[in-house]
Parts: sequence; C-alpha cells; structure tokens
Amino acid sequence: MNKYQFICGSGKLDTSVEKSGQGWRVTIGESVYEIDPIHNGLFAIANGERRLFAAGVKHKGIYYIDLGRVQLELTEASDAASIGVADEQHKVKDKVFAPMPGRVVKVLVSVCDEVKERQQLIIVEAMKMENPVSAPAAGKVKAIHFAQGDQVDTESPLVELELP
Amino acid sequence: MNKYQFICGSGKLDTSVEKSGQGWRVTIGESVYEIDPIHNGLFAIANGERRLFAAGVKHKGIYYIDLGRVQLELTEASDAASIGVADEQHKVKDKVFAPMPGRVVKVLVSVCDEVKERQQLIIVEAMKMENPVSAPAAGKVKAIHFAQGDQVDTESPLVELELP
Amino acid sequence: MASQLFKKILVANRSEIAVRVMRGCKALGIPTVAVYSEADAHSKHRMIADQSVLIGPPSPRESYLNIERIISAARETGCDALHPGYGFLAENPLLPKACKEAGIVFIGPGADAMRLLGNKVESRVKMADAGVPLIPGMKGSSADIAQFEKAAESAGYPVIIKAAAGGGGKGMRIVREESQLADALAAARREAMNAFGDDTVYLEKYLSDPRHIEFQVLADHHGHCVHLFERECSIQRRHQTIIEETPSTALTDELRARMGADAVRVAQAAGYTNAGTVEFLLDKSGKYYFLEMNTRIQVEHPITEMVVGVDLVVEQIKVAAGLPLGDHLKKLSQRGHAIECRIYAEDGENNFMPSIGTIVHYSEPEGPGIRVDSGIMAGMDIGIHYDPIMAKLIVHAPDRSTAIAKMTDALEQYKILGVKTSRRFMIEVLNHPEFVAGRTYTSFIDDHMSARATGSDGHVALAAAVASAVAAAPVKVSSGGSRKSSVSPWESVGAWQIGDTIGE
Amino acid sequence: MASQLFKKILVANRSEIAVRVMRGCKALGIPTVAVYSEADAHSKHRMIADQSVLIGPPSPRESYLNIERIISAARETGCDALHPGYGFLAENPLLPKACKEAGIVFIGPGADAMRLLGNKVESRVKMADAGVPLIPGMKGSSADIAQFEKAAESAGYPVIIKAAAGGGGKGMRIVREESQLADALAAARREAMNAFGDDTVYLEKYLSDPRHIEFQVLADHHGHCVHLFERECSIQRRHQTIIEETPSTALTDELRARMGADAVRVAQAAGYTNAGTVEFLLDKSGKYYFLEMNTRIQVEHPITEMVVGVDLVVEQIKVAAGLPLGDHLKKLSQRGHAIECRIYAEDGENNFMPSIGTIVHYSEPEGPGIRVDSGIMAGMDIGIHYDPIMAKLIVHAPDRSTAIAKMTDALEQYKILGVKTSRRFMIEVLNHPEFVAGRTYTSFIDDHMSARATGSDGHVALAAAVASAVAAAPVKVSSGGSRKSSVSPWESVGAWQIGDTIGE
Repeated sequence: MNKYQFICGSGKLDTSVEKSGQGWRVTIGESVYEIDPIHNGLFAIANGERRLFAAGVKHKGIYYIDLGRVQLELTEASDAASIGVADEQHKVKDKVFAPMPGRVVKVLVSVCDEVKERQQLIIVEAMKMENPVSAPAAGKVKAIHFAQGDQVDTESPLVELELP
Repeated sequence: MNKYQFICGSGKLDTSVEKSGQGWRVTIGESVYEIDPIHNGLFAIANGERRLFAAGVKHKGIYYIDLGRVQLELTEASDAASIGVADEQHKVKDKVFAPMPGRVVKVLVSVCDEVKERQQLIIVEAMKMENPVSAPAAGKVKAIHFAQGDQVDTESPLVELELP
Repeated sequence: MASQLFKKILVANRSEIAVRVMRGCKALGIPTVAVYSEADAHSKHRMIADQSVLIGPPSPRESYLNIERIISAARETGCDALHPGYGFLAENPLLPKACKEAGIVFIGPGADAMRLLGNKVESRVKMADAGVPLIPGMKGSSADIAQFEKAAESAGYPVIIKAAAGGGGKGMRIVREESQLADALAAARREAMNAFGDDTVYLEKYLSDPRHIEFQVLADHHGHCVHLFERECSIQRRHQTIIEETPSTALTDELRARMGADAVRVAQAAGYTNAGTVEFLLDKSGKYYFLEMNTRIQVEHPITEMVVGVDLVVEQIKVAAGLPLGDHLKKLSQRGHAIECRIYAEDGENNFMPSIGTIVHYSEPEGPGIRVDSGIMAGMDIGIHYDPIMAKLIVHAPDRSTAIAKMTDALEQYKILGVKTSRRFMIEVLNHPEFVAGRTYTSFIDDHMSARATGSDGHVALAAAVASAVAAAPVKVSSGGSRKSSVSPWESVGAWQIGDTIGE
Repeated sequence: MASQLFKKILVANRSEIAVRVMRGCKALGIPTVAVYSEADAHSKHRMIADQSVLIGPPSPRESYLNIERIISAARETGCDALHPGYGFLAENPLLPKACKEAGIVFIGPGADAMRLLGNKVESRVKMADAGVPLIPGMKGSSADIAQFEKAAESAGYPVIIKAAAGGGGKGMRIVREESQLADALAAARREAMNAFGDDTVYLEKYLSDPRHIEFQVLADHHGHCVHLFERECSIQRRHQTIIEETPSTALTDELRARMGADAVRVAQAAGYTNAGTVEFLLDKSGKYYFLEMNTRIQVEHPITEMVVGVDLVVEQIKVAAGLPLGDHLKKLSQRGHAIECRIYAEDGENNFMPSIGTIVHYSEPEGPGIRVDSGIMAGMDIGIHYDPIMAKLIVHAPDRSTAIAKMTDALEQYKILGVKTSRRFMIEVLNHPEFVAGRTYTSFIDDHMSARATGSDGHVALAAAVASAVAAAPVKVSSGGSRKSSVSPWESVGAWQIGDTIGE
C-alpha cells in the first residue's frame, strides 16, 4: 500500500492506494474509490454506485485532473516545496505577476498609490487581447518594474505592493 | 546515428536514423524521410513533397505501422529470432495452425489424403462464425491432432502435412 | 421535459451499440446502467454508463443471453426501462415478456409482433396475405430433406437455405445443385443452432445479383407508422453487409414511394410498434420481394439518422414511453448521402478471417460529416467470445461522390493497430469504378474484388521509416519526486519531450 | 467530377479553421497546401495538409499576415486557388487583389465587395440607401473627438465605439457617460490598430439587451443569392460569442423570412459573391438593425451546416470555381437544433483570462450528433502569438432541450488538461434556467453569471483519488531487444500492462 498527501488550493488530503484487480483502490478518509486506468491518461472511477470518467496526468510535478465538469490541479505535499508551489494561505500577495508573457500597454497606477483588492494595476496585451492585471490584495504600490511598451514574462513581478 | 534492420514479409530493409529538429531523419537507400512524432504513436512523415500521417507502435517485439491505406507489421532482424519470427521464405508450411482459438466443428480430410494448396482441411468456429482452415501448400496429410468438438488454440498444429 | 420519460434505462448489450444507446439516453437526460460479462470489465460500454452490473462469465449464454440475470440487474438498479440493442436477446420474444412481468418497459416491439416476424416461415405466410410481394420458395419449414428437395426443384436452382430465426447471414447457405443440398442443410442447421439456439431452416429461390434494400420504419402505440426511407446494404461478404449507403442509387422516387408504402404495410400487418427494418431484395428488372422484418435497431441505422435527420434511439425511447410520433416525423425528407463502413476485427487481405489481439494503437478520424460509433479503446483485447464488430464509421456529404471521397479520407485517417481490419479492402471497394457508378449488388465482392492486388511493396520503406522513429524514440523517465515509479503516460512520450540524444 | 474544380488549394490560415477547410478540400478530392510560421511547425493544420510551406517567424505580421510570402508559397507549390479561413487576411481586400494578379482564384468575395463591407462606415451609408434598417449613430468616422461627443449626445448614452475595420469584439468599447468617452476612444483605437492595422473607429447607439442574430448567405457568380437561415450569437464575453445556436428561439417564421430577405438584399446591394454573414441586432420589441456583413466563413458556420445540411466550405469552393448554386440550395430548410461552444485557452473561472501552456492530455467527446472542429493535439504548446481558440464543439439534436443535454454531456466528455478552458462555465450557462427558457441576449453573462459559485470542494477528494492512481502507476520498460531505449508509447502505459507491484 502506498500513501500520498496531495495539496489542492488551501486543502490537504491523505490518500492510500492499493492494487485492485487491474486497477487501484484508493481510500480517502471513509471513502473508497475503485479506479481503472483505461489508456493514455483516462480513468474510470467507481465510488459506490457512482461511476465517472476522468483524465489525469502528471506533468512537471503537477497533477492535472479532469473530472468532467471540473478540472483541478494538485501537487504532492512532498514535491510542493521543490517545484515552488506554496500552500494557498501562505501565497505571497505582495508581488504581482503577469498571467502570461506579453506587452505592457498601460500602467494605471503610480508608486505610493493606495490600491484596493482587485483594482486594475497594469494592462498587458497578449493573444491579441488586453488583459488587466489586478491587485491580489489591498495595499500601497511600492515599486513598478515595467513601463508602457515593455515586454514582460511571468517570472519577474510587475508591481510590488506593501500590504497593511 | 542509429542503424536498424527491419524484416517485413520476405524483405529486409536497412535504415539509419538521426535526430532532426524535434523529430528524426531516416535514410533508406537513396530516400530520406523526415519524421515528426506527434503524440501517442502518431507521426507526420515528409518524403520530398509528399506528406503522410502514420501511426506506429512497438508491442511485444512487433512494430505495428499504419500508413493510412496500408497496415504493416515489421520486426527488427536482431529481435526476430528471440520472438520466434522467421523469414517468410523459411516459414514452415508443413504444420497447419488455427487462426484463432475456437472449436473444431468439422474435419474435412483424413490421414493420407492428398490435398491441394488452399484446400479446406478443418472448420473452426470462433466469434460466432465458421472459419475454414486451409492447406498452406499441396501435400499429403500426415497427422490430424484434433477431432470434431475439440477446443483448439493457436499454439499446437491442427494438421501436419508431408510436403512433396 | 424529456428527462421525465424514464427514471433509468438498462442497456442489455455490449460494445458499440451499447455505447450508442447510452448516448441517446444521455441526450434525453436519462441515467444508464450497463451490464457486462467478466470478459468486459474494461469495456467502453461499461466505462461510460452511470452504473454497471456484472452479469456472468464471458460465455454469452451465461451473461448477455441470460434473461433472468439481466432482469434482476435492472431490478437491483431501479431501472424502469430496458434497451436490447441488436444481436444477443434483441429479437428474442422472451425478453419483452420477462420485462413485462417485471414491470419494466421494453424499448422495442411487443413480444407477439417480435415472435411473428422472428419466424421467417410464419411471417412469409402473413405477408403473402397482406399482399406484399414474396420470393418463391417453401411455405413452411420441415425436418424432411425431401421437402427441401421438392421445393428447390419447383423454385429452380440456385436456391438459398435460411435460418427461420436468422439474420446477419448466419445459418445461410446458397445451393447451386441438388448434390450439395444435404451438406448445406446440415451446415445451415448447425450454424443456426449455434447462433440462435434454433435449427429451423427453410428454402427460397436464390435471386441472382439482387440489391439488398431495406426500409426503416417507426410505429407508435397510437396507430401511427412512418417509414424513414431506404438503406442499401448490397456490399456483403459472408452474407453480411460491410458497407451500407442511403439513398440507394437504384430507386426512383416512384419505386421508393411504393416500397416505403409496402414497408409500412408489413409493419402494420404485424401489429408492430417501435423502430424496425423491412428488408427487400430488388432484382435487375425493378421487381422487389419482401425478405424479412428485423425487429430491432439495425447496425446500419446511423446512415438513416444522418440523411433523414432523426435520432432513432431517441425516437425509440419516446415511443416506448408512450409518446405519439412527433410532428418532425411527418414531413421527412432525404438530405445528402451517407455511407457506413463496418470496422470488424477481421483480415480484409485474407478472406475476412477473424483477427484477435490487443489494440495497441487507436485513433479515430474526425471532421465535418464524419461520425464514429465505436465500442473500443486503445488497450482493449479483442477476444473470441463475441461478434468481431469494433466500430462503425459513417460519413455524410452533399452527394454520393463527395461521400465516397470523404469516406476514403476517413478510412485512411482511422488508425487501428494490433488487430486486422478491412479498411484497405473497403477503400478499394468504394473507389472501384463499378461502385462509383452505383452498380452495387449482393455478389459485388465476389465478382469484382477477388482478383485485387494486395501487395504493399511500395509501402514497406515508408513503414520501415516509421518503425525506425519508433525504435529511436528514447524514454524520458520522471527525474524528480520521491517515487521513482511515478511516470505518467505523458511523461514517457510526445513530440515535445524527446531527449537530446538517441539510444545507446 | 468534383476533383476537376481546382488542381490544388492553399489554405492561408492556421489552427482549427485551416484544418476544417482542408477537410472540405479532401471531400472534393483536391490536394491542400498548408502555410505555417516557425511557431507552428508541429501544428495540426500542417500535419494534415498534403504539402506545407514555412512562411516566416511567429509574429503574424511576418507570417500569416504576409501577403507576398503567402502568394509566393501558392505559386511555388502550384496552387490555383487560395482559401483565407477567418481572421488574419480573410477580410483584407489586398489578398483577393494579390491573388488576382498572381492568377490564383480567391475563395471568397471580390475585393470591391470586401472593401465596401469591411468599412463599417461606408457600408452603413450603402445599406441605408438599400432600405436596410440601421442603428442610429455616426454617419462616418472622424479624427475629432468633438464629432464623437456630438454623435453620442444625439444618439443618447449608452453608446458603443467600434473599429471600422473590426469584428470579433476587438476595438470595441461601450461608453455609458460622456466622462468615459475620451479614454474609451483611445483604447478602442489602440486595439483596432493592433488587431487590424487601422485605427478608424465610429460610434453608434448602444442597444440594451439586444439579441445578436446573423444570417448566412451564399451567392454565386451567376446572380443567384440565397440565405441559409439564422444563427443566434447572443452569449458573449468580451463582446465575442462563446456559445452560438440555431434556430434562434426569438424568431417567428414571419420575422425569419423578413430578416432573411434583408440579408439577401444586403449581399446583393454590395455585389457580394461566395459565403458571407449578415449580422443584425434584434431588440425586445422585435425590431432589427443591420450591424455589418462579415465577408468570410464564420467561426460558427458549423451550426448552420448541421441544421441546414450543407457543407459551406464545399459550397465556397464550388462558387469560387464558377459553378452556379446547386439545386439543393434552392429548397433549404432547418432541421433540428444545433449549438456550438467555442473552446478557448482561457480561464472560465477567472474572468476568461487567456491561459497558455502545454496540452498534457487531450481527448475529444464522441457520439451521434457531436462534431469537434479542432486545431490542437496532445503535446501542443498554446502560446501567446495567436488567437486563443483551440477548438469548437458542435452538437445537433432533434430539439433544443435535447441539444442542451447533448452539449452538456459532450462538454463533460471533452478532456483538455494543461491549459484552462471555459467548459465548466459554459455547462452552467447552458443549464441556467434563463438559457433553458431561451431568453438569451448579449449581456446574458454579465447579468446572470457573475454571481455564480465556483467552488469545487466536493470534487477535491475525487481528484485526489485519480491523482493517487496516476502516482501509483508504475512504468513498464521494455525488457528485451538490443536497444534498451526502445520503449514505444504503448509499452509504458495502458490498463492491461500494469505491473504486479506498486511503486518503490
């Protein structure tokens, strides 16, 4: 039997897995899931009477799971640190990143401005659209690292905030 | 650069492979094929101006290749002996096997009968159909190993022939 | 709304038809229950059902033909209706009878109509009375070979022996002279017994080069019956169609109207309800003869769906729920041309010999007007227990020549490796000048395809080139993490994940 | 036969529309040539073409917008016709002009009609003259903000600013009060310049809660023009549709006939040939206004194909080859109901923010009445260079409620991992009581979807269970053979190839 701990958003879940027929039996708390791998990342899940068709793939340390209506991304707790995923509650909110590489078409705030949560800070053009980048939390603008026309990536923060 | 020798039917082909961009360049005699793996066993092939979409998979030592209109099975010459594949020209024709497991519903010949090439010898029922098993070559029936009603597999010969 | 028709439907079948029926249920918002044998634990029809029940060992007699077990599965899971698909119990009147006793709605005709039409001998008599044209032959069956000899002589050789309970070419034998009659009779009886559990056979005149034309009908419980035009099923091997199309190139509007009216007459004479198919043979002079009525959804129903614009399974469910035929069924028309190719596990290059094995690669064709009804997935084993149909490929196009081009493209796009199929054979049939000209008939394959060249020398180098790429592709094993074994399918393959060096 | 129409067609586009156009060419037996940028070397549209030509670096300006390079690719490969798809150069009159000079047939309207209709300002004037109803607003454009202020005042706020060269919501801004006008004007101009290379914008009255209804038209070079009924494109985010359907629940037969006739009038007034789309806004009182005519095949053309039973790309090619409209186009009718959902790389749970990444799993839904037009495959990177549309999912069913159920099922079956999509969002729109009731309009999403709950707590345990199975699946490395690296995709995965022990 293998044991795993997964992180999804702010939650943690412990699972244990054992072989069952040609698939797996996964136990999470009181619930038992019978999982049959089909092929190429597709799985059939049975939980009591309920059956579901899911897709699951691990890529660069992240488990991408498609449950039909809902898609979720999980990490193993033991991998989380090494691949730079922090628990949701500890996520650093004082640095604002671009959601994708692109070009800054407008800077809407100045250093020292007080901003509200979700207030638009910068507009980045990518994929032929203007995408607003908003403040993750209320605070004060400490630094702006890019100017209009600059190309930006997702690695360096666009804006740094001072959180109250 | 890797070199391979493939067997297909009675033919042998030498190929050499080198990396080319994100795919492979395969040289066979004077011809050069650029091959891009797509995903999950699908490949795009370019040979001069011609482009083709193919599927290719290795399973239990056999290379299964789908070229659209034609499907072929190949083996590597170096593997052929170990997985029991003989060159076509040396194939033993004096033993007749069932094409699939099933039940003998009729035996159409007797020991010592002279049979022609393609003459029906035995009828095996499988998949709800009667499937005739024919002589691979002309000869004389030396032995019949199963009787009507017997279950047969594909491993043991049904009939042995004495070839002229 | 639609979801009120039934609470839950049990699909008493497997493979592609079970999958297709479940899709129809889903479109009506009705949950489905699959039944499966031990051989089908990993089958597609089980995977896509909302629930599933194991009904027994691989042998059909102990699973998919086990009425008692299937009815109790329906009861256990709270199903209020049951769809039989085709094959297995679909035309066994004991199933609707057992459903009725269990208080479950059978999605198909009543037991009486099914019994009548299932017996080819009785139904011939009935249809003769209704004024439907019949092929000359025996009035009833007999255990006595002399009766067969007499009937053969009076109809004139060649004659054909058929299973009374038959369908799909099983238990069928063509007899060209008297000396072959006894052997053929024995073989037909044996096959009939194996396939249907009933060895009653009868004899008819064998028509030379007829076309096989069938009409889809739909009848409700309120006295309405309509036909949904024809399907031509002339391209046959082993007396079983592999390519079907609609419209038929052989029908004029006038002939189509007459045959359609006769198809409705057959259904009404039998007191038929739900979806059914009336089969005719059409000879070269334009005369047609009633052959039989199939009391089930047919393998080839999708071509009707695409050209007539109906969902036959949805209509079956509505009729079974007691709804009258909708208004859209009263102004039907044919639009464009559809072709279906059956994808069997059989070797098109070797006399259609069944092929078993594991599906090591599977990818379906796609594009506008292309439909695949499949019962398989990569990784599945195709075994010996069941009918070797794996999937059906259907195309719809504005006209016949475009449909042929589209089907050719789709067959080439369709990749199945590990078991043999007849894809190449069917491409050659579709592009044969006689097929392109619309001159199809039931011996088409014997007459036109037996001398075909099956060489593939020109392709061997291409195949070796692909094999070389397969051989050269290195594995990329997950490098990080605490569990060295955690390699997802993704991480071991893919064009964008190939390492920098090759092999050794 | 059909294959004589053109020798070879170059498809001057990428992704799903290039793939779909090539399928149309294949159905007519015409070989295809793909063009691709350096970013698209592994793209699906390149893979399925018979030939392909590299036309430049990733930046659209240097590749897919480079007329000279595209024309020379067509010449090099011996193409005698070119299909532009939608987007990129599809509505740029310089392309048909360049084609004409190069002796290549442009599969689309003539340069003059395209130029006229491409200019929203000029075409408004023309259509006013032709008696087609128009929305109140500016008669022409202006560089002067005062002109915009004046027009806004006279039409009454709210007003909308639109790019003269526009389409697809780009360069569009709603202005609710005068104080926002200057900023909105600047933003719209900037976006218009980026998207179309032309920053001309104009202003109209903004209608509250209108429906967006468009009519498909088809006109040949022999003076015939027909409409193929409507599409309703009211479900929009960022002023761009994500769900389209036909028929519209808002049209009576009488209104449909009037609007269809006006659509034909628009096409004829513009001297239009080939396939085009006339867009209207329909207000609550049943009044409709001409908005613009799109001079290309539309993203949402498949729903018309499924309900009307035509292949629009095939018809485009035939018209371009000089054929008159076929008889089947003269007795058109609508059959059943079709819905299309656009599958963008964008996060439906986070304000439709574009999402980039690698597609780590991809499997398409299947079943009767389900069609996927896709431009992606597993393993592809979705980058920042191009429009984030990945695929379109289209369903066809006998009626609207069945179509909604079928689309819901299909969206759940559709698995795409690695980039985010709006599949869940669209399922919730489709099943919203107001959508089910047919009360759709352009602000539907803002009004009804902004307060939706997006939690997924109930699913986390299920997801963790699947992740556990992914983590536990061991690799099976090929044991035999001389080349240790020879592991095919197959040998490392699959339900039937799992080892006997787990992990570590």
